[in-house]
Amino acid sequence: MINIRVQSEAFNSAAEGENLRSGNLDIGATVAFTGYVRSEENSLTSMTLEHYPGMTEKQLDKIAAQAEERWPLDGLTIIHRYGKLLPGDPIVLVIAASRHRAHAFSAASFVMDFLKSEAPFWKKEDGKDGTKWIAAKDSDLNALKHWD
Amino acid sequence: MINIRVQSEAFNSAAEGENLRSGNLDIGATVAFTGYVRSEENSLTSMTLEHYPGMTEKQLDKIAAQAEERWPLDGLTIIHRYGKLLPGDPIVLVIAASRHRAHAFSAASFVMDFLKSEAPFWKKEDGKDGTKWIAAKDSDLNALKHWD
Amino acid sequence: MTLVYFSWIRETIGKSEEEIILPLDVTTVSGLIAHLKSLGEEYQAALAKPELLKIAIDQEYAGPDNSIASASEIAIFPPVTGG
Amino acid sequence: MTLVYFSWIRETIGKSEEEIILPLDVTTVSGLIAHLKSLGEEYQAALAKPELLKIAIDQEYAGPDNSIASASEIAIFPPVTGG
Repeated sequence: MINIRVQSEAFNSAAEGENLRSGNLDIGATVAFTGYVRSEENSLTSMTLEHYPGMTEKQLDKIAAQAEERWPLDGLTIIHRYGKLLPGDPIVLVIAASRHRAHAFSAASFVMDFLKSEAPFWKKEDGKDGTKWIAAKDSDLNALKHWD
Repeated sequence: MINIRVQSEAFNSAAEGENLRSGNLDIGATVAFTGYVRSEENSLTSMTLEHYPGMTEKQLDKIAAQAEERWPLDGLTIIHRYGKLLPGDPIVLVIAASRHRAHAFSAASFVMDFLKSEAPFWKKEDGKDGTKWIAAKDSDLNALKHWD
Repeated sequence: MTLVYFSWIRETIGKSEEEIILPLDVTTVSGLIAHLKSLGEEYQAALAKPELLKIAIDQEYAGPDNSIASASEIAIFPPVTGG
Repeated sequence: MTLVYFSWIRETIGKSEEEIILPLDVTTVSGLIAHLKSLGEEYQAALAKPELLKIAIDQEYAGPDNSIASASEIAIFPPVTGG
């Protein structure tokens, strides 16, 4: 089961995990990654996430399909929010379910690495230094090399 | 913050995640691993987990301290259940919180690998083939080599 | 052909999308970028640094040499920063 | 000295713990195992395969050559299977 959603509303990670497992007793492990809006030293007032409707879902579908090809998964959920978010708010949830833990860890980590570099989202920060678009990080591009 | 508990009761992973973050706006990522009682083809009726009270907590403390030494974590939760569990029941929860996702993934995965090989728990299965103690897996011992 | 812009490229150009009719000799992504830069200062500013431009043709990533002949929607945006 | 047993070792020996007074020449983990095997069939059966025995002295893992001189609690159990 692959669940992909792009939404402005918050998500409930426990309910999403239950929904993903949905009584499948083959599942031995889930790994749930949640990303949050950070605010070091209260530097941030809010964050606004823009995305490219249509392409976002296509890219997430493609990343999920690649993860399912690489590891024997019993389920994969990807939820990413857009719009205005506050410090501490959850941004993204990825849950991978598998028989064995190593596959669940690898799949969730793989999805996050590719999502960071390929899903068309852009973050704009409002903070004490004014408003600025966040620049992409080299470390996120480098993270893809692990998966070659 | 390190939270370690060994208990017979179920846990609430969402509440544990909130408790671990507890308003720390430096946290950018949490990785939550949950392990479940599997039952392939309904082979299992129930599972009973025995442990070594006192030593279990000591070993988990030690593993958590090693994880905190290796990665800059903002929090780590380890909850492991004992007693009688049914197919689909959650057994273990590990949540690692960090500024950056790679550290949270590594720490949660490290804790699970060492917990599997060093925390004194033993699983006994009741199923259609009778009652048997589960044998340790070579794959779990091999998993430790990743961390040398 | 529809062009769509995101993030600071959208803000610098001053619109989120536009319909455009291209000269016949503009057939590739890099040709399109060069053509847009001829349309005014706001395009020049937005498209100045090629390493900060990502292109999608009909919602699939494309490189500078890709043909735009059969494209119906081309997106131009900076490197992504979600997650 | 207290001995504690877990999992199928506990079941095979037939008790979860016992107090024991050791001969003076039993000073190491391997000596303890050899001594226990002399106490009866149930010990022989439980302790037959050294590769299936894990030992903890006062709740810390120990190897066959470790001294048990200052131990107050020694645990014997099979390889762990939690998680």
